[in-house]
Amino acid sequence: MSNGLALLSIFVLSVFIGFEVVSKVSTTLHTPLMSGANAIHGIILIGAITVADRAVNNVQLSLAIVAVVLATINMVGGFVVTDRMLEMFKGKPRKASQTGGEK
Amino acid sequence: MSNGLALLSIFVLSVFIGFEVVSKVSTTLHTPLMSGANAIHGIILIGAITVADRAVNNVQLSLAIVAVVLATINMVGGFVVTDRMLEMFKGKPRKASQTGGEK
Amino acid sequence: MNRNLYDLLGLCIAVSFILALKGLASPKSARRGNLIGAAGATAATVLVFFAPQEISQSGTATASGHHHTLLILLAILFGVVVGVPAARKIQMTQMPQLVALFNGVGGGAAALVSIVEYLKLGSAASTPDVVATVFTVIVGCVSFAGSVVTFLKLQEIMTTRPVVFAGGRFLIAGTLIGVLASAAWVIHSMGNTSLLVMGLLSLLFGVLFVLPVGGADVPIVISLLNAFTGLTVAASGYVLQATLLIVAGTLVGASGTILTRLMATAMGRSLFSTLFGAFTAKPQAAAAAGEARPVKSGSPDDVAILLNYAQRVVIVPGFGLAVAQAQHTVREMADLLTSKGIDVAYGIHPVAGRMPGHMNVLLAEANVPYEQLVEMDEINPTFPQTDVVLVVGANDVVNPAARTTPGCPIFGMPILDVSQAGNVIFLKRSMRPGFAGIENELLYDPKTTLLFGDAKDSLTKVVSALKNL
Amino acid sequence: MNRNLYDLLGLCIAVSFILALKGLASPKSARRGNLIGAAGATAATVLVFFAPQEISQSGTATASGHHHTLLILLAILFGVVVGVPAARKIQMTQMPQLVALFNGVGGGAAALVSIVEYLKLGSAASTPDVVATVFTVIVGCVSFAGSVVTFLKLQEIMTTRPVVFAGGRFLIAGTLIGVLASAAWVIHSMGNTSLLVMGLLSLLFGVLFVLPVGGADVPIVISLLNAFTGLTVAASGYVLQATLLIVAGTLVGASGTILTRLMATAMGRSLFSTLFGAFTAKPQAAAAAGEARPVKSGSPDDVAILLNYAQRVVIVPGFGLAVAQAQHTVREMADLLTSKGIDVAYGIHPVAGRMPGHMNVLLAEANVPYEQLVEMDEINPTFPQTDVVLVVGANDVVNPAARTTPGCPIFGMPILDVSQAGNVIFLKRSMRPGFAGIENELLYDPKTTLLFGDAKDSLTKVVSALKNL
Ligand SMILES: NC(=O)c1ccc[n+]([C@@H]2O[C@H](COP(=O)([O-])OP(=O)(O)OC[C@H]3O[C@@H](n4cnc5c(N)ncnc54)[C@H](OP(=O)(O)O)[C@@H]3O)[C@@H](O)[C@H]2O)c1
Ligand SMILES: NC(=O)c1ccc[n+]([C@@H]2O[C@H](COP(=O)([O-])OP(=O)(O)OC[C@H]3O[C@@H](n4cnc5c(N)ncnc54)[C@H](OP(=O)(O)O)[C@@H]3O)[C@@H](O)[C@H]2O)c1
Repeated sequence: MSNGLALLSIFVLSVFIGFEVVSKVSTTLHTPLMSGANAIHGIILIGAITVADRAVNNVQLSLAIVAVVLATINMVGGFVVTDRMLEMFKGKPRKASQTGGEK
Repeated sequence: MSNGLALLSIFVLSVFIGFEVVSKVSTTLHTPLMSGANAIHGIILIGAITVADRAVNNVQLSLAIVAVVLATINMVGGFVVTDRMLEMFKGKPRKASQTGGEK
Repeated sequence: MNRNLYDLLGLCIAVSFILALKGLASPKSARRGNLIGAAGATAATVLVFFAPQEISQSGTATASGHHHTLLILLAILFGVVVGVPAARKIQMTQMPQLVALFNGVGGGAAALVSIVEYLKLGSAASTPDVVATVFTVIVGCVSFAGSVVTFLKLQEIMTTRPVVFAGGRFLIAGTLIGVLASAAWVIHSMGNTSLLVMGLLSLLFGVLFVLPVGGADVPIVISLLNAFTGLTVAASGYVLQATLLIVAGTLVGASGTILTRLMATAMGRSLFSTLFGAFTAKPQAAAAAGEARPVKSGSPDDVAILLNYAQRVVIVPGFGLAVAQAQHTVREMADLLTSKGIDVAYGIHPVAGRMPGHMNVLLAEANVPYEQLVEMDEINPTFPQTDVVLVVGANDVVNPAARTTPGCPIFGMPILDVSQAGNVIFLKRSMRPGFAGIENELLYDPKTTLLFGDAKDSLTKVVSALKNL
Repeated sequence: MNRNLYDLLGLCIAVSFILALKGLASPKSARRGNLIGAAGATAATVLVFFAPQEISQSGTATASGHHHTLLILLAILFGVVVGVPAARKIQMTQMPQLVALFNGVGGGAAALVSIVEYLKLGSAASTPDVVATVFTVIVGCVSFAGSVVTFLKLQEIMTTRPVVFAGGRFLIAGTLIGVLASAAWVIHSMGNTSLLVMGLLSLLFGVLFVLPVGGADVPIVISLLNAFTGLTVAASGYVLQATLLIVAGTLVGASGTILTRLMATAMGRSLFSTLFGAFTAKPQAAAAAGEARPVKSGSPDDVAILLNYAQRVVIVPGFGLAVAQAQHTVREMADLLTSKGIDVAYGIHPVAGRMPGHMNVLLAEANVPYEQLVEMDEINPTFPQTDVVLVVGANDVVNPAARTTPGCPIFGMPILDVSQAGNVIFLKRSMRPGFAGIENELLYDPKTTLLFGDAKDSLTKVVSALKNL
């Protein structure tokens, strides 16, 4: 199998996984889904690091370094804000439903 | 990426697809699921044809031909019986629910 | 054909199989999905004859080329001639057998493919290839032999009881060790004798593995073997470098795994106890049938009267319905009741019958609209509002012992809670217990009426009694 | 590091992202899933410094090796220092902006990566590589520029109204043609000037594309751009031969596509009309606010009394709740009512607020247990048994015009059917309509009471009135 075809197969299979998995996401969590998916594409960071690492002149290097900064903001910020949101959904309900139980 | 790793990636992704897709199958259709999945593994037929085609002696050829016969039975029989079952689930309900409507 | 195009088409065919399984999400799209899968499989079969040379390449280049095409086409034709009529004529009650058989031949085919490929590669085979071959041959042979035994059991060509003999478990363990040892031998020596020994031991293991499984546990084994065959096909795909086989095999592996787990859960037991239960179980006292306690047995007329004055009737079909082939008669009765303005539904337990979803197929065959088939979780809350429950050849799935008797084989299995209804009618032939072999207290309940006899006969009588009312 | 091991770890990281999304199936597993994803991403970042030589290979072999490691680490540190506080401090009402911004920088990064790779490959690039580069640069630049504009709109740094000017649509079409033409030029010449031109035109197109979109349609655009950025990352993965990027990018692409479609459907309009509606729409008469028809407006005490004697209250939060930051006050009131034995639930419309699921996040922030958040389809049948519906800063999502007035912008959008309830209370500041800019008949309904004022103020007053009762 040629390399291109292997990558294409991986792409096609990922499309199916994406649709199947995401369509199961609880509607309550659509905002975290948006920010979580957003964080995931921050993985372009590894692409940015790779090209920065092998930059051969200053133009390439500076563009790549900008890419590293942007991608890091995307990735780290995305995961942190998603975690912050999901933290609000977790644990608390138990406490709160105890409150509900008090009545 | 090495060929082995590409195949491994394809395998891993397929595992996810399999679990996601199958866990969405309506429980009403579990018997057709069993026979349909069964039919799908009949696709080993193409493996059997490939090895039969390049068999270099009679031992190889006869084993491969047996494999072709078995795989064909598996594949064709599987799809036919699944279709027969699914036909019973399709269309009829509409007729029958009209019957229900008569009351 | 160009290699890239060929692989691309292979990918499309793999997608068609994914779509086939996706279709099964609803009865509406299921048939179309299956046809897409079948079209994909057909296309794959045609396509392989136009495979690029690199794929049909051979170890010894001399014999390459499409010399055996005619022979192969004849073999396919023969397979079609055998497979299609079998698939057309089989009765829906015999589905488990048929699936077992198809699964077995699939596993056998996968093993043969790997063997031939191995013979051809000879010493040119790389270690990963040999490992994959060993896996395929072992699992394929186990699947083949195991499926044949399950088929024989289900067809009642051999006893459906667990076959256990002294030292059985040592023999199994010994065979397993033999299989593993010969596998190491194959990987080490790459010889043909070792492969032959390994194959034979695997076949033996397949037989020994299934023998101790009781008749009604066999479907679980079939599903497990189905998953195994899927993995075998995926492994062949690795050896043959065919993405299509990898995807297809893995999908089957996943579906088999899910169904196996589901059946085991719905039966309230672990997979392990299903497979090896016969070795550890204290032989049950075969539930001294028909003991002296009084039961209320009724005539078809009594049953007809009960039904006739009900507002809501739930029919609970079970394995006995399949045995008696009573699905059409049940539907006739239900239609009659509906025409009298009575509300009729079917309560379907996930493991009623002998395959998951088996009852749905049987009732669909009898044209029962699938909207009337209500799943356990949905029907259970409605029993208190139900006047009459008609249990047709079911037993374990309504046995309250699953809730009340810790330690009994079905304890913990979720059941249809029919005892909540006003009246319960059992159609069965005797006081014998169901598959799990345990007494059903509900048979002695004051609100229970028993109508003895073959389910189809009894129902026919009830129908004519209903017509005369 | 060995190439195979490296790729294998990459596969594991891809799996961690799949698990992260799978976790979101339920609030219980969601946080763990996100942490798995974050761990995977961290591992990937560490791992890439140990990439095998073939991957860190360079066009001109001389400069290869890890010369820039320190610089890269500093850049990462800088990114962390910028990103983390932003993510920590942002208010939940501002989530759409933040997501837009993160999305934009991600798209920009992807475009830059492709540009650098392209510069380095020079004439050694193969045509598929160039095509993928062109795709990444175009979509990445559009995503970057578009996201920045959406951010400016949402932060209200610029007007939230659609920006339409004469000839706008010709300018957009012209720019698009320019982008495509320069793309062809890049593919043909493989030069740097052409790439620069293409990049600039793409940035311009991104700006022009988002300008005419109205403030509240912006979330749809963000979601669309999110999907685009995902595909960009996948395309970079193709250029860099990194499975991980392909899988991750595709997952994001799928999720963005699904969310976009979902929002468009829940708003009852097509994606096309969202994006290009401003060009074709007849300018709406800005819904002559506060016309002469009589409405029943009440005091906080009136509202408190209505609530106090209800058995069941449903709170319908909307965009105004977010604007007023009233989520904590709402919860305080709901707790008070609950402690009085009143049954309280929240009815959540899928597009209430400005992002899908936005209300859920806001209310979760205020510690409202998510079991109390009831989706539209589930809450609608309960309105007839509801005594009081308290509409807090919502308008369009309860506007009966969606059912009754064919031709109005929200016609066909499913709504919360609050008019079925005994009493409806609206908390809003004026008679101005909601986002869709259409009159809400329900405001004039005899069973409606209006409490004018900022939602937070009004609620605070209602709470103290309730305490005094
Ligand atoms: N569906 C699956 O996937 C699956 C898989 C493996 C195992 N199982 C097991 O199979 C069992 C299924 O439960 P079930 O309630 O459906 O069946 P069951 O417990 O096996 O009971 C069947 C009943 O039907 C009666 N019967 C048999 N032939 C009959 C005939 N011709 N006319 C009238 N009655 C007849 C039998 O009583 P008489 O002999 O007195 O007539 C028996 O009471 C469960 O224990 C389940 O765990 C199911
Ligand atoms: N959620 C999404 O994904 C999404 C995405 C894109 C678009 N949208 C659109 O956004 C709209 C959402 O509907 P909605 O009912 O939530 O909101 P809406 O229709 O925009 O109505 C918001 C209401 O809140 C009031 N309000 C604003 N600020 C307030 C404050 N400080 N205190 C009290 N009231 C205040 C406004 O009236 P006053 O000005 O009189 O106070 C207005 O009636 C829908 O049209 C939907 O299509 C949603």
